[in-house]
Amino acid sequence: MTLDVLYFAWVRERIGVGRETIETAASTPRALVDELRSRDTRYAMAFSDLSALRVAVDQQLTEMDASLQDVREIAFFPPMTGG
Amino acid sequence: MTLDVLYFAWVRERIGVGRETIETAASTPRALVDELRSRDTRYAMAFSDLSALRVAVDQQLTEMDASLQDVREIAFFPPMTGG
Amino acid sequence: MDIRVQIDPFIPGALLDEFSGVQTGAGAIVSFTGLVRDLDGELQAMEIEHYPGMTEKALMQIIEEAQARWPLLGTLIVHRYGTLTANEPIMMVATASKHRKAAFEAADFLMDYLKSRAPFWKREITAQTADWVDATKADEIALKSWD
Amino acid sequence: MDIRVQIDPFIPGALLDEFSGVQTGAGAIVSFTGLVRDLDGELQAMEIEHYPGMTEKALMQIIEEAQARWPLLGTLIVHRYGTLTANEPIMMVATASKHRKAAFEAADFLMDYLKSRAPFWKREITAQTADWVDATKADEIALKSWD
Repeated sequence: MTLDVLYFAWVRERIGVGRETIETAASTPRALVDELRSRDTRYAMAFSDLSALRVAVDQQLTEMDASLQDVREIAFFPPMTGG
Repeated sequence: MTLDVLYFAWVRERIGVGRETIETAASTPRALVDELRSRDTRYAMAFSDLSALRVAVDQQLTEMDASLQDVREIAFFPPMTGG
Repeated sequence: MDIRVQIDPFIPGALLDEFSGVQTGAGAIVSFTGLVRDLDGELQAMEIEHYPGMTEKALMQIIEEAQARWPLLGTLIVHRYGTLTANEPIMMVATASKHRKAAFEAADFLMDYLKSRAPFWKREITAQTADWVDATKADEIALKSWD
Repeated sequence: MDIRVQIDPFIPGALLDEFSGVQTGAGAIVSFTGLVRDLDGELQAMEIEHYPGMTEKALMQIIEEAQARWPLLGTLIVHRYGTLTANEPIMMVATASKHRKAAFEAADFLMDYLKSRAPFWKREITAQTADWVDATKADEIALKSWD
């Protein structure tokens, strides 16, 4: 499956890109995080503490164990601080 | 004692004046109300239901049994409806 | 503390910008505007009576009470009296604070106190009627919620 | 429902008057403005990043949730992104309703949800530092108070 993966704020800074296309068989955000961590230390650094991360799937806030079936876009970022 | 007595909203309308000077020995607003009621039916009408009335003494909201000692100005009116 | 009791109309947005412009260090500004409601197009005018002298004192006491409860950087109350027409602003409160909860709560508090403790009385004029607005039980309950 | 996510500055008072002008039957209008705080004069800039596409959807969902809870006549959310300086307005919400409690509660609710559910991230730039603002426990508690 081909996924657009987006990163924001300090997650983006640690990984070094804001957006990339990834070929993966991960079935959940958590599985994708594990896969990326093993690829490169940049990901290991960005994803070192999952409790500090939020995930959106197809632009909808969700959980790390949500399904990635038929998903096109996934985003990882810190807790929001707007307002 | 000489008191400036003020009336607002429908209390003013029932009594027919917004302000008058009254010579009285009443020691509380409640005593003054009783005295006025006995003077004229206009007051009896305006003061028929004390629970629907509010009183201010020297421009400070207070109770019907407050003291009128050294008071210059007293006002009777319905519950406020500003805002 | 900025208190205005006036017969003249005012423009809420202009007042909000004026109020914001004099705050230092504020992170949050809340405003409330009360407007004359239309009563299904029946309203010809709203008349507002007040108690000159006491009104200003009562508003000052209400603001002092709010300042004692929340860390406010600025407060504004404007209230009109006289004859108003449908959709006109009747009054406005504004609060400025570092943080949003203080600004929200203080504005809400100012409104609840103003409603039941500041000497204003409203009357609604239609073609047939000229009725004084009744105080509501909801207003008394709202006031007590701050005890 | 009026949602604006923009890089350009805005003037809160002008927006408040614009918002009020299109309401029909409203008796109460509440506005909240969030401003860039000064950090004791140390702040050189605030940078705001957001997630284009998701931001608009999230704000729309937040407004729909507020509309389901309170009888609102109108709602507005404006939020800037990009580079801002001290005292500039960051964002604004406004609500219009017949009665004041609905307008107050809905504006407070919109802010709590926006803080924790809309994809914005702020960074404060000083001469020495460029730190991402941390989400606070207070924001999470405020959000949960509406459950």
